[in-house]
This record gives sequence, structure tokens and C-alpha cells, in this order.
Amino acid sequence: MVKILPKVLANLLRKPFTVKYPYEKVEPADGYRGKPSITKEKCIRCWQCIRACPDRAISIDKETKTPVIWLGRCTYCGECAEACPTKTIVMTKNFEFLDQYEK
Amino acid sequence: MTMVIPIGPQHPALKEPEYFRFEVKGEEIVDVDIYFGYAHRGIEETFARRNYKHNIYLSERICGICNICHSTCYSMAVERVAGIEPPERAKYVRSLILELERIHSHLLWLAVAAHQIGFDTLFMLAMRDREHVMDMREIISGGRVHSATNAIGGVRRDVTREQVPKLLENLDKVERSVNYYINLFQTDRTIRSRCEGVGVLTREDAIKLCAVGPVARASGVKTDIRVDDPYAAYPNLSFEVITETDGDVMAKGMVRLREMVESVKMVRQILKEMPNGPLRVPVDLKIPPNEAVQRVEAPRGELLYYIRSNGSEIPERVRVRTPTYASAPSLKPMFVGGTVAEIPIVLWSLDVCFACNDRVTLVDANTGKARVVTMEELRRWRS
Amino acid sequence: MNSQEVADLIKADADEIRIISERCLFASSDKKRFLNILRSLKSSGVTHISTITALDNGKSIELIYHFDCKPALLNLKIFLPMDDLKVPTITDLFPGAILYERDIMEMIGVVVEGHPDPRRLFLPEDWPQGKYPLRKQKEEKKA
Amino acid sequence: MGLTTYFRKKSPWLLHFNSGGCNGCDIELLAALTPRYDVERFGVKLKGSPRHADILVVTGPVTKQTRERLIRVYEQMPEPKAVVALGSCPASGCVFHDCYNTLAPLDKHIPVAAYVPGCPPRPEAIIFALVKVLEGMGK
Repeated sequence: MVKILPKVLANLLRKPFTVKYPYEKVEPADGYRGKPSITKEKCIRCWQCIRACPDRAISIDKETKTPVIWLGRCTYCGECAEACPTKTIVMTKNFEFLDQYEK
Repeated sequence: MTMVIPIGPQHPALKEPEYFRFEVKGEEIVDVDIYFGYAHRGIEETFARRNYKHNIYLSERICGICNICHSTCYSMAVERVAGIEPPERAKYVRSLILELERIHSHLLWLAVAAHQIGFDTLFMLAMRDREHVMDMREIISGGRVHSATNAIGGVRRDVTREQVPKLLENLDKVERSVNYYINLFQTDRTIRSRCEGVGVLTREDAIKLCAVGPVARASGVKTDIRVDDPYAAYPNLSFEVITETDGDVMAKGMVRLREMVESVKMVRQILKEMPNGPLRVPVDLKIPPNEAVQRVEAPRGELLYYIRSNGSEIPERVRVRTPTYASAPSLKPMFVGGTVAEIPIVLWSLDVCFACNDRVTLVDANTGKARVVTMEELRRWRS
Repeated sequence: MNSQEVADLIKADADEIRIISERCLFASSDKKRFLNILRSLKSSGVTHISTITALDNGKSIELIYHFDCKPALLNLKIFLPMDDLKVPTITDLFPGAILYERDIMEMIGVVVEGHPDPRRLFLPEDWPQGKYPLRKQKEEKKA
Repeated sequence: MGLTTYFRKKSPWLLHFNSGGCNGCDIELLAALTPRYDVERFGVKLKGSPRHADILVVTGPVTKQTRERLIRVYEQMPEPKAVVALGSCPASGCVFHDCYNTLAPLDKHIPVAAYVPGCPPRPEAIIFALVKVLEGMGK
């Protein structure tokens, strides 16, 4: 009983380990591969991204003739950002997005 | 009267979505039969339809826990087929993430094993310490689980000098708690009474049934691909192969825990001795007809890739042999003769990702009526 | 045993031996003689079979047995013509091969004679008979 | 908002079903339950039986063998229920989209309330999704 007292005191005094996520923002580490973003103006229409994508998540938007990424199929690997010569596609740190179906 | 207890089939890893049928006589298990295939996705066939670069990401998604082993093994096999040698620094980065993966996988094993024997405090503690390793992986690879670090001919991401202090700091935390867990495992009454003498795999059975990895090492078989067939930076690293002689759950746990200490040492050595230089070499992915075999020591044992190329950008055949697939036949001698209450921990002692198997049906052999009990109920039966 | 020692051991029954490195070699044999190789491997202390790979190269079916001879890895190929897809079981010599043989039976349609447990392993129960996922069924795709 | 719905929102219980995925999402869901992220702050608990569960969390591309089990598990859950598809696999098949043994997407088999993209999603993203689903449940 006496043996555990120092542990109890140490646990009482230390900070909680849990992140307060929805109330406080959490920043992932540098270089985190989150949601890819597309700057449409920079695109030179070389379609390297489509060739690099391992699971065919990138297609061509018919109206603007720029790439669009199907986020439901993306593996967030960053191959398209690496292949893009003009940095049109970059990986952001954003991970808070979801698709909700309302009946 | 024998009863049949089916367990399954919710099961995650590649070819190990097992569905077990235990035949029990009272409390004693007489026979066990394993059904595979619930998570069979047909990956080997899909490998032969995509090009070499895209296949890296497919191989990574064979298993989420040991994804780096899969992608490293695949990339090294393709490099061997194409006859190219990755740069030295790339080899060290690969070894670094492979060892981090071993630590996080073994910590996950410890956590779930503690949960299976009803020691939930240890479950929470081990999962807490696992987060330090996940942070390190996120710093290095940019993703908590899937690393996407490997490329054919090297690696895509570097470990910069600014990242090293943070990594070493986390490593110290991990090492401290691993030493604590080793002490705990050897002295704690709950763990010892649940693990000692349970699920014994003898040395003869381990050799006969071709067990691999920690399962074989716990039975006294000295097998480790890092020594037998060195790859990446392992020829330059110093470590010892951990073996135990008892072959029970305790021995399997101790092998994994002591391996973590070795891995922590190895990560330190890698961070210290990492050479400078380029990260990847350019590769022509039109690979002439050739074939190669590559083996990697994954956290669960020997992982084997066989690749045959045919002159195009698409491989002719990729064969994957995962460690649990090899260890599955040795489940039978571990179970037979044991009791029903031992099922969860013995099954998990093989590290088969049993975490989400939570439902068991009892079929009475005489009446044929089925009754569903949960795993929680099974755990309590012993007391 | 390293590669050269394995090559010396199996030379009598193997056709073509290709040594890649000290730890890796490929050899080929045929259905009648490969059991002799297995017996001589077994008697010289090889116990570990890593896996069996089955592949369809268009003309015939190849089975590749990967043996871990500590440290050398022996990859033993046997060729089966399309009209005679039968191979004797090796589970009496290497009991660890039981799952791999079930795997090749359902994936490529090779009949393993004398297998103790010839059930399906991975494929769903409603999978059609006579259709194998790893076969290259070229005629079907054209039609 | 009825009283039952109010209390259900206070403590939704999860059932996790793996339909042949790679384990990545499963360990992230496990991580979300453990000290660092601790979804039990919102009363969320992982349950073993579908009869106790309010939210079904599905991971993995639906393989042919698991499809019937999945539908059976879904039917055993009491109303009102919601399905959360975790990761890219149930949404579209991800890298397994052209494998012969997968039947993705999930919404061909059971109705889905929310998709959490990511391969795998971070535990924070899982918390974010659960909070959003709970907001939607009361309406």
C-alpha cells in the first residue's frame, strides 16, 4: 500500500495524456500527408498525376479541364504531388473532412 | 459429448481472416480446424495487372500493421529483379522504419495480450506508449500507419537532422517503459498464472510445422532472416537473436519484449551511423525477363516475395507468403489439450490480429441448438 | 548449407542449376525425380519449406518450391503440362506444406494427389467449379 | 428531440466490423479508444454484440465471404442505427477496387450515414466524424 503512494502522487500532479481534440486544434507533424489540394490556375494539363496515381482516384473535370481527386478512393500517398511539375497538387495537413449522407 | 465452438469470422489481415472450429470435450480442446478466406481479396492476381510503381501501394495495403515490411520486401524484390542497388542512406532509412514498426507491432501485441488475459491496465499503458512510436513514424514518413516511404530504387523521404532530437527523446520514453514491462512480465502474478505453461509449442513441432518468427524463436529455434539472409542495413548493425526455450505464451511474450529492447538499440545505432548521400537512384521500370526471391523478417516472422518479370512494366507473377500463413499450422499442437478459457490468449500468442474477433457460437453436438456467447464471457469462465 | 553445397547435393536429379549468390539458387526438375531431391534434402537436415509458388506461363504450369536450407534458399521448379496437372503431395516429407498445397489446388487447379485435407482455402463457397483465379484464360477474355 | 434520442446521443455504443480490410483502420479505431485520444469522453464504447450497438463502424472493402455476415450484423442492430464507413475502402474500394473478390462500395449493401476518408483516417478524424454523426442523429 505504501509502495504505490509515490506513483499515485506523481499521477495526480502530471498533465493528462489525452489530447483535448475537438475543443483544441491538433497540428500533425511536418510533412503529414493529409487532404491534397489543387490550384486550378497552375495546371499545365500534362496529366502526370493521373499516370502516377496508384488507384485511379484522379480524373479530369469536364468543364475546367483540370484534375479532380476522388477523396473516397485516394490513398493519401503523395505520388501525384511528387509527379506534378508545377506544384498544382500539394499535400496539406488538413484531415478534418467527411462525407455525410442525410436521408 | 463433444461440442463445437466456432470462432470468427471477423478477421483483418491479408490471408488470415480465420474462422476456427474448436471441438471440445467439456473444458478440454480435442481438435481445431481453421477456415481461411474471409478477407481474401485476390491481391496476387491484381498484382499482375498493375505496373511496378503502383504495386508498392497495393503491397502496403496487404496488412496495415506490418505495411512497411511488405512494401520494403516488394521494393527490394523488384530491385533484385532489375539488378539495381539502392543507395546506402536509403538502406538505413528502410531499416529505421522497419525497426520502428517492430516496436509498435510488439507493443500492440502486448496491449491486446494484456486485454485477453483481463489485465486492462496494462492494455491502456501499452497503447499509451505505442503512441510515442506512432509519433516517430509520423515524423519520418508523414503518415501514422501507411508510410508510403518506399520507392523502387530507394526511399522517398529523408530523416533530417532537425528530426533526430525529437526521435531520440521519444525513444528514451519507449525504452523506459519497455524495461518496465519486462520486469512486470517476469514478476506479476496475474500474467504468470495466465501465461506460464499455456499453449506450448515444442521445438520438434515448431521445426516440423515450419513455424517462423517469434513463435519459432520462443520454442528454441534460432531463425531470423535479419541474420540468415541479411538485407537493407542489417549487415552493419549489431544485435542479438533472442530465443527462449519453453515455447509457452510466456516465452513468446518475452521474446517479443526483449526484441523491442534490441530494436531500440538498433534505432539508436542507425540514427548515429546513418551515412550521407542520395536517397534514390533512377530506375527504368521496363524490366527484362528475370525472377527473384526476397525475404524480410517482419514482426511476425519470415515474409517472402517472389517476383517474375516479363519485359514489360507489369510483373508476370508476384507471390506473397505472409508470416501468419506460415505459422497457422502450428496452432493445432498449441491448442489441443488446453482448455476453452485459454483460446483467446493462445490464439493471440501467435499474433494473428485477433483483436476484433469478439463473438463465439456454442453448438451443442446433441441438440444442434446454437447459443452465442461473447469473448468476455469466455474470459470469465475460468474463474 | 550454402548454395554450392546444395547444388552438389541435388545435382543428380536436377536439370538446370543457376546459382545467383551464396544464399540463393534456382533449380529445375520434373515430376518424377523431384521427390528424390526432397528426400535427399530431408536426410541432410533441411526442414523448412517457405512456400510453394504456382504460376501459369502460358504454355505450362510451373510449381516453385522454396526451401530454406539455412542460409541458402533453394527454389526448385517443376513444370507440369496443361493436360496433366497432377503432382504428388509432399506433406509426408514436409508437414508444413499442408496449407500451401491447398492454396495451389484452388488457385491454379493443380491436383495434389494424396493430400490429407483437399478442401478450399480462400475462395468463397459459391465460386464456380473449374475456374481458377491465377490461370491465364486467354480464350475466355477474347470471347 | 425525444428523451431516448437525447440519452442515446450522450452515450453511443460502437460495433466494429472488419469486412476484409488491411487492419490499418482497425488499429486507428483502437488507438482512438485508448489514452491519447480517449473517445470514452463522449460516452463512446466499443461493444462486442450487435444487439447492444448504436453505430456500426465498417472497415475494409466488402469481400464476398463477409457480405452476408455484414448484412446479418446490420439487421441484428436495434433501431435507430447509423453506419460509419471508416477509410477509403468501404467508400470506393481504394486500391482493391478491381480485385475479383471485393464488392465495394459499401452503400450497395447497407445504407451509410457517413464516410470518413483517409487511408487510414487519423484518430482525430474518427472523433470528428463521430461527433458529426451524433449531431446528425438528433435531427
